[in-house]
Amino acid sequence: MIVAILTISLMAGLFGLILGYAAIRFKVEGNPIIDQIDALLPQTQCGQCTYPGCRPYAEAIANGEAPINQCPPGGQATIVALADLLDVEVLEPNDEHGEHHDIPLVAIIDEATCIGCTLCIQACPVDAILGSAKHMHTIIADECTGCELCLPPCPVDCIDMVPIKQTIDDWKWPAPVLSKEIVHEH
Amino acid sequence: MPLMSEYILLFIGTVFVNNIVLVKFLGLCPFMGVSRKVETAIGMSAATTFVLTLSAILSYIINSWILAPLGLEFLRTIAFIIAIAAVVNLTELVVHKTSPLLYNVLGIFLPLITTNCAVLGVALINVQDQNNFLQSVIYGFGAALGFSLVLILFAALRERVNVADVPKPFQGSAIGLVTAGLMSLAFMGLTGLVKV
Amino acid sequence: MTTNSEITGSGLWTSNVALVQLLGLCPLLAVTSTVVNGVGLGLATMVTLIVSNTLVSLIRGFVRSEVRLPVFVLIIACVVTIIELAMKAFFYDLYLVLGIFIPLIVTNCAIIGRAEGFASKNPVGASALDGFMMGLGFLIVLAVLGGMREIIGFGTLFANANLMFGEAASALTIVLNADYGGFLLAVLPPGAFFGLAILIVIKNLIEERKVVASVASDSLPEAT
Amino acid sequence: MNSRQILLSGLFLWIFAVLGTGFVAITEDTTRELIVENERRALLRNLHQLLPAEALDNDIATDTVEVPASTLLGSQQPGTVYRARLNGKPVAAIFNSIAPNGYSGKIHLLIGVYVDGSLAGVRAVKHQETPGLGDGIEVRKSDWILGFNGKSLDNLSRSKWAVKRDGGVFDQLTGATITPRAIVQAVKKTLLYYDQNAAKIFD
Amino acid sequence: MSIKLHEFHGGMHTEDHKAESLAPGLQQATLPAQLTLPLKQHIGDSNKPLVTIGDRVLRGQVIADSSSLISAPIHASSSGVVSGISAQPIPHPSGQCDVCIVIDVDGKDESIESQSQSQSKKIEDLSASELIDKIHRAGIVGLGGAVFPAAAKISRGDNLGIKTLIINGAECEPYITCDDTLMQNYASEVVSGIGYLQRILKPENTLIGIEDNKPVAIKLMQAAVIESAVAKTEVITIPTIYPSGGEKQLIKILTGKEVPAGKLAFDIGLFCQNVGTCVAITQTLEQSQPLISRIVTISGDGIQQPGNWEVRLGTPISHLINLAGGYKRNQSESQHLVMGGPMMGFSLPSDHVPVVKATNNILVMLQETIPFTPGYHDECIRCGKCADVCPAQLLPQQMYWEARAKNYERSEEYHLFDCIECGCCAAVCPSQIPLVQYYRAAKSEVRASRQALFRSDRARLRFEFREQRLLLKKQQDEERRRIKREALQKKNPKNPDTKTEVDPVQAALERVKAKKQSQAAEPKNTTNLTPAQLEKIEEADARRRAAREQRE
Amino acid sequence: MTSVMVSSPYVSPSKSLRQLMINVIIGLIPGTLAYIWFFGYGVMVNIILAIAFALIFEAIALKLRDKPIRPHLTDFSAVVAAWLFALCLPMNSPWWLVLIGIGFTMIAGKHLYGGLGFNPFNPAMVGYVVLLISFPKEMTTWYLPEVISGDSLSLLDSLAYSFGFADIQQWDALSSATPLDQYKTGLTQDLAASEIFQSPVFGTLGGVGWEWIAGGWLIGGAWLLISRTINWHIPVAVLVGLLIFAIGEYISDPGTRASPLFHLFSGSIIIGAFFIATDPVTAATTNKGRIIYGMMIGMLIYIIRSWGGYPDGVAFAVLLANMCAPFIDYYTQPRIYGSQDKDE
Ligand SMILES: Cc1cc2nc3c(=O)[nH]c(=O)nc-3n(C[C@@H](O)[C@H](O)[C@H](O)COP(=O)(O)O)c2cc1C
Ligand SMILES: Cc1cc2nc3c(=O)[nH]c(=O)nc-3n(C[C@H](O)[C@H](O)[C@H](O)COP(=O)(O)O)c2cc1C
Ligand SMILES: Cc1cc2nc3c(=O)[nH]c(=O)nc-3n(C[C@H](O)[C@H](O)[C@H](O)COP(=O)(O)O)c2cc1C
Ligand SMILES: Cc1cc2nc3c(=O)[nH]c(=O)nc-3n(C[C@H](O)[C@H](O)[C@H](O)CO)c2cc1C
Ligand code: SF4
Ligand code: SF4
Ligand code: SF4
Ligand code: SF4
Ligand code: FES
Repeated sequence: MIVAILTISLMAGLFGLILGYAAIRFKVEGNPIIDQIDALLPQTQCGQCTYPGCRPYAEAIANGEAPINQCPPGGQATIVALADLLDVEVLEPNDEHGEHHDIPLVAIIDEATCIGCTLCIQACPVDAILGSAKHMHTIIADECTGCELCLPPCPVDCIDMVPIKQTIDDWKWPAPVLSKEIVHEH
Repeated sequence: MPLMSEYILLFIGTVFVNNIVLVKFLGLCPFMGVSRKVETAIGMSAATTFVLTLSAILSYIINSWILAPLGLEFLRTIAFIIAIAAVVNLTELVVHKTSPLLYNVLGIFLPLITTNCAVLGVALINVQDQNNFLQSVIYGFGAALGFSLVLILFAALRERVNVADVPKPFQGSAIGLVTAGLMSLAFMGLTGLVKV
Repeated sequence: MTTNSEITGSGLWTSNVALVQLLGLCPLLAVTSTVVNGVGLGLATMVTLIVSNTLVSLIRGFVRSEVRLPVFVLIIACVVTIIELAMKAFFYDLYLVLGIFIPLIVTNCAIIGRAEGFASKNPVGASALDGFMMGLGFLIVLAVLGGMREIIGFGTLFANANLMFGEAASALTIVLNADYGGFLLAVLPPGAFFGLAILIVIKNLIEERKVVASVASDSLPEAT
Repeated sequence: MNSRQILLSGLFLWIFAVLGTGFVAITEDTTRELIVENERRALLRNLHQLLPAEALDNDIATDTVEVPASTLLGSQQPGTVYRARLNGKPVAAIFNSIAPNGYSGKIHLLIGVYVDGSLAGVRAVKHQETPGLGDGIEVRKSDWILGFNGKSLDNLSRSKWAVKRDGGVFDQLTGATITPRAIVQAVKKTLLYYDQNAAKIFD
Repeated sequence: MSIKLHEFHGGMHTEDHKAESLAPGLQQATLPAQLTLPLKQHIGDSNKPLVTIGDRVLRGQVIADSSSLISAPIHASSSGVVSGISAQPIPHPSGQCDVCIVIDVDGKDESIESQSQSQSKKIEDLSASELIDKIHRAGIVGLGGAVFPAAAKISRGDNLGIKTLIINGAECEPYITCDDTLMQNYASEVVSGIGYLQRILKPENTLIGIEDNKPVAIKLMQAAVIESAVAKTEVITIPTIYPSGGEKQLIKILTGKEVPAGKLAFDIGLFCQNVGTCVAITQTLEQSQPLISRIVTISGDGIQQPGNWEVRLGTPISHLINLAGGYKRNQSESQHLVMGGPMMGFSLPSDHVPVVKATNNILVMLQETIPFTPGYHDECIRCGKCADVCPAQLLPQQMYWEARAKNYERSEEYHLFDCIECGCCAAVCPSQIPLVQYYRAAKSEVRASRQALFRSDRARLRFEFREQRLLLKKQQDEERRRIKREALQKKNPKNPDTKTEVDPVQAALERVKAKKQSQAAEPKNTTNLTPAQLEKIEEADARRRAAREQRE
Repeated sequence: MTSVMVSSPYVSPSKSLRQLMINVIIGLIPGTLAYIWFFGYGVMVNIILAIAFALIFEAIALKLRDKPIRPHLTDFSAVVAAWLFALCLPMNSPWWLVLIGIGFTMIAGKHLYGGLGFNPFNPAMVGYVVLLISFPKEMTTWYLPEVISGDSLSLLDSLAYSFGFADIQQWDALSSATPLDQYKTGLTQDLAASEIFQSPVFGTLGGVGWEWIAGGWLIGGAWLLISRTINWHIPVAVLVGLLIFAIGEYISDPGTRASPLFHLFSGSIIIGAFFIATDPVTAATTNKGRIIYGMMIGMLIYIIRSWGGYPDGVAFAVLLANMCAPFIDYYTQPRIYGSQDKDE
């Protein structure tokens, strides 16, 4: 019995020493996977995922704290990309966090109503709103991510979300759709 | 001393006929879990092959040089798992230090290997079958190659199946298991190739 | 704090070790050619889970993080070895049948997974319950799969019950149809995979039905 | 600081190793005898399938003799022969034989031979024959293997030691002739071996 | 002299159906009552209209242009009055509308070019860049199908150095005969166009590739080459196999070289231009006529009198259909209108769309000859017939598998973007899968996601920039508060250990910080704006002024 | 004018899926006739039963999966699969054997993966192998060709037999192992080839009757090639792969090894090479890949036959190669136009 304890405890002790040494000598800083996840998120910074922006969500995913299906702006495409990166199952989008719009929305300010309070400027995470105090504000449509964060602060409700204008250059070829009713005919 | 040809037969038998995954049923968790992409499967295979071979050697040494002489066979499981964890950890260290590139590829798989029963299983089977040193090494390496072979083929199959029109309730792990079942069905064709 | 019913639900159903997490597959597929084998291994695994979860939860306060995993592994290995010795002493025949898969409980990822993911963060009571429920969930799947394969493969149920309960239990064996030649596929390796696939599909179907039902009941108030 | 941490970790693990191994060792200590007894009983149960317990009174599990490798026993390794005695007189020997040419490889047999050279019984211990075909040699599956009981080289002429298809007296299993053929040959060879070495086996 | 011909992988033989439309010879289309000219008829940047409603325009007058290099101006193709600048149906697979200039034709067909010609130098004296400029101003685009602005292409080729000039007269698609007709009627113009290209590009040799199913055109072209003075130019008869007219395939046939994947022909010293483009160049340089008309084939089983017409751009297709005797069938459901050939064309939603620079062919198919059943196709059985015919040597079945599962990135790994959309794969697929549509959809999706990635990267930068700015602002505030506090403390005599001396390094650091903060504190994001954004701001300001005025 | 958008090209393909399957069925006819000629109506009963069951299973699966039934049933792929499956069975197999086998063929082999085109494993072989390992007794009891036994079942008897009305024992005299099985049995007994071939079941090339049947498959295979239903790569590679081993072994040890011709003309090599290995769905699709895939099958057949546990390895060889097909495809992608090697 003494031999047994001695043998195993010697082995374990040795192993513990190695591990302790390793823990200090080879500490890995940071987690590169976070950057990779962040790169796949749409950067709308809308917070619908319940995290304060895309990067915190990326961190949560990397730490295994959040499932990959909480980003409505990213939609299914983002879930697939994340699943691919992390080698996990593809999930259905979680509707509780919001709806995915196929055509992205942008905010537009009704210039006649705007009182120039700058509250929306402070809310916009990507500096897409131009203007200064007491002057009407304008949204740079190209920069607006459609996060809707500027809507609540506006005291006069002058901001609307509209779908991005589609041009012929944005047009997408539709993929063939299969339906079950059609009967083979030639 | 067994003949050379017996070693070769042992090797072929271990890789193909008594495949560690499909026939012996060991290492199934990584087989099911890390087979969604061929690339990751290859990474996992490489890491497992290294660790499995090394731990087969180490466990042989521990068993026949330490445990058997001291009459401590009942501590085999504990001693082996400690050794395996150490091998995994050391591998991680060495790879991390010497080749960051390789570490990038293998790094995330290494910790998973400790809980791969193929590793402990091979060590225990070696003892059970009373394999000598060379046999232990060949068995360990063969089992690892067998694991890698089916893992990579399975991953390639799953990549194809994943884009197939699989009925809803079967999507995901169920169809993966069916595929694995059909693979083991195919592997049954090799029974009897190496007579034991 | 997780409630007891949540722990129960997740162990038996939502995070079932075998059906959802797909862990512990090796014993699951390897020893389930009969119910008795399945139950035997399931019990051993369950005991291991309960004991290791309890121990891990007990020491969770003062384990150093860098040796956390090795300590867990060590604890589990010791528990398993003790169980192995006990089985050898008291259920020697069953031990012979299950063979190598008893020591391999050590590498059942579910056990270390629970130690890491649950027991190291929760109090003893909850951890023990979690171990029990996870183990029970695993045990049930082992038993059901074993039953399925045994019935289809051999046409019997509870064959070899004497291995676990002594000679008196031989009478438990049910022969469903003496003429049944057996469908060998079920007891061969491919059958194990197919069997588990079928169980997972059944679970998926039940879930699907639940979703449909909940959607239906959600929409009900609006309709009225 | 660094080395202190390392030492601490090592110490911690060490303590757990000591505790854990302690428990295991205690368990081992308490179960050791039971386990040895179990192993012995399992062996005896196998042997008693061939020889009824009342036919012998010695400790057959330990009354063994090592025999050198012999093609007649189908093995390249030295084998163990168990000896049964009643009142000190030899009753039977039980051989570990191998039929090398089964359908899917070796078939390990336990063959009991009475001192007079007749068969006490044959059991297939380990084999890989096709389930559903060749596995009829297991007593669990069919009675086929009981057909050897009582046969000997004396009461059956050598040419009759074959399956019926080859002109012998032993049934073949439906659809599987190779397996029985292999076993019949192995049993016959074991009897030959006994014939030649009976004296050596019982000293 | 003669050169060795090479083969490209795959390809297929099709029934050519060319005789029907060739028989009547080239006919002149009458002027329609209205011309509809889309603002953008080329690959590249959009044009802006230069006229307003009510303006009278003359034939050849530039009515829309852009400052971008990769663009081609639009000219009025006859005289008349601009009656609308608005979204009109255009020939586009989406069936959508785009901004067009509509001209009510007055029938006088007055030309604008008379004054300008007198001022210009003789063509012989023009430098290469002047020639290119003229080609650019004439609005010439590649007429082989890609409608890439010719001037941009030529000047790029000129910069890179061209060894071999390849003239594409293959016209490999079934039904289409416009290039054949063109070569039969304008052989000498083709050759003099080649002469101008040679003057600019100075190639070592010139190869004119024509499929062997056009014997008349080959003979006439050979004669024209001999007659004219162009040097080292050869008409090469190539076997009839679709898609020999694809630029890369033609290059392989004629030179044995392959354009490296992801590169363009002139990267390996080759330059490919369609015969029609050559004629357009000749007409511009010699007759000062910009690109206002082209030859269009009207063909198909559903049209009364197939043939080739020389048509003013902007002419409604219904007008052409009437010229060709109208449809064979009355119900529109039983036939199918296609612009382009049967292999690469696209369906038109109606015949109320204009002829544009890209219109080489109008095909009226009978509905029953359309192979695809919408909503159903058999599944791919991986027979590999598609891979056998793919001229790009791709694995169409793999691209399809991935595209079908919406795994667009994997499709891309199978070189989706090397697919030239020739349609061979779909034409041989026993499961009748509309493969090309899957590829087109997949390409659209990949492009859209690239766009989204680009946007998200920019959003991240802006977000991080803002975070930093806010952080700095916070630090600055704290700093200010600290200084204030310290100042207070200094006044307080109870604290003797307050520093009086300022550490010079610290001071410098603070100055830098202060400077950064002052930058950050500036009204944000009005720096580094693109001209487009500035434009938008201006527009917004204008609207604001207007709004304020209205309110007051 | 054009109500629904369809994409180019607007030309009808030269061959439809249905035509392809019909070609395979036509190709199967000569060999099947020879088979029936030598082994009686049982073969035909098997085929008809298998096709009927297959269509029923297919229809049920399509219904459950909410797919259009008529176009899928009339693509005849189920008929081809069932036919090939039935040809693997011993003649006069009981109906439940056919039912179970076809069940696995159509469900596990095909529809679990999404039906035609998606299955990674050859459905017919899946069904056959499941039966072979589950019911080895039933699956290894074959009947002597009529020319040897001089007796055969009438159509009615075959039917009665199939549906269990006739007693099995009655026909036991006719039963025997296949020539390959006998050859293999002989090999395990360490008999020389010449001794093995004493048995009446062996003819000049392969087994009696089997040679003619193989000839029938060869004619059908030629038809598949001529009608461009299949490419030459796979059948040629299978035969080459087999012959490499067979000839090599025969030269080194002509005494105990059967001649390469025997290997070709007994068992299911020819039908395997032309009809089974060529199943487009489960084979490799690149030309280079097809050659590797075919060679692999050929070699595996020989390996399993000569050294493995099964007398004829075609089914297992095909399944093993199916398993590798995606991997082979992945690493044999052709060089695309304009690239120097495949990855650039
Ligand atoms: C899949 C398969 C498995 C077989 N397994 C066995 C076996 O386990 N034992 C055996 O003796 N023969 C086995 N055989 C071979 C017998 O079928 C062989 O034909 C028989 O042993 C000799 O034939 P007979 O009994 O009909 O004379 C097997 C054959 C096949 C095809
Ligand atoms: C600077 C430059 C850039 C070009 N870029 C493109 C391009 O992005 N896409 C394109 O189709 N053609 C481009 N071209 C035109 C090609 O050289 C070539 O004429 C055309 O792609 C042939 O298209 P086709 O074979 O599809 O008709 C470019 C030409 C120049 C001079
Ligand atoms: C499949 C395919 C077929 C083509 N066939 C022809 C053709 O027959 N004649 C032609 O001039 N251009 C054809 N093109 C376009 C050429 O690739 C190329 O764009 C053109 O010759 C360049 O000349 P351009 O810039 O003057 O149009 C084809 C393109 C593709 C992708
Ligand atoms: C040339 C050819 C060979 C075929 N061979 C088989 C075969 O061996 N087994 C089979 O189940 N189906 C075969 N089929 C039918 C069909 O492809 C098969 O059922 C699919 O695998 C079902 O998805 C074949 C079809 C063709 C065209
Ligand atoms: S929901 Fe998506 S876009 Fe919005 S903050 Fe979260 S990750 Fe970013
Ligand atoms: S303008 Fe509004 S919607 Fe657009 S990015 Fe800023 S806060 Fe979001
Ligand atoms: S359309 Fe694309 S994939 Fe199809 S044959 Fe043409 S180039 Fe190949
Ligand atoms: S031709 Fe059609 S069926 Fe054949 S491989 Fe290509 S896409 Fe699939
Ligand atoms: S139980 Fe997980 S790998 Fe074996």
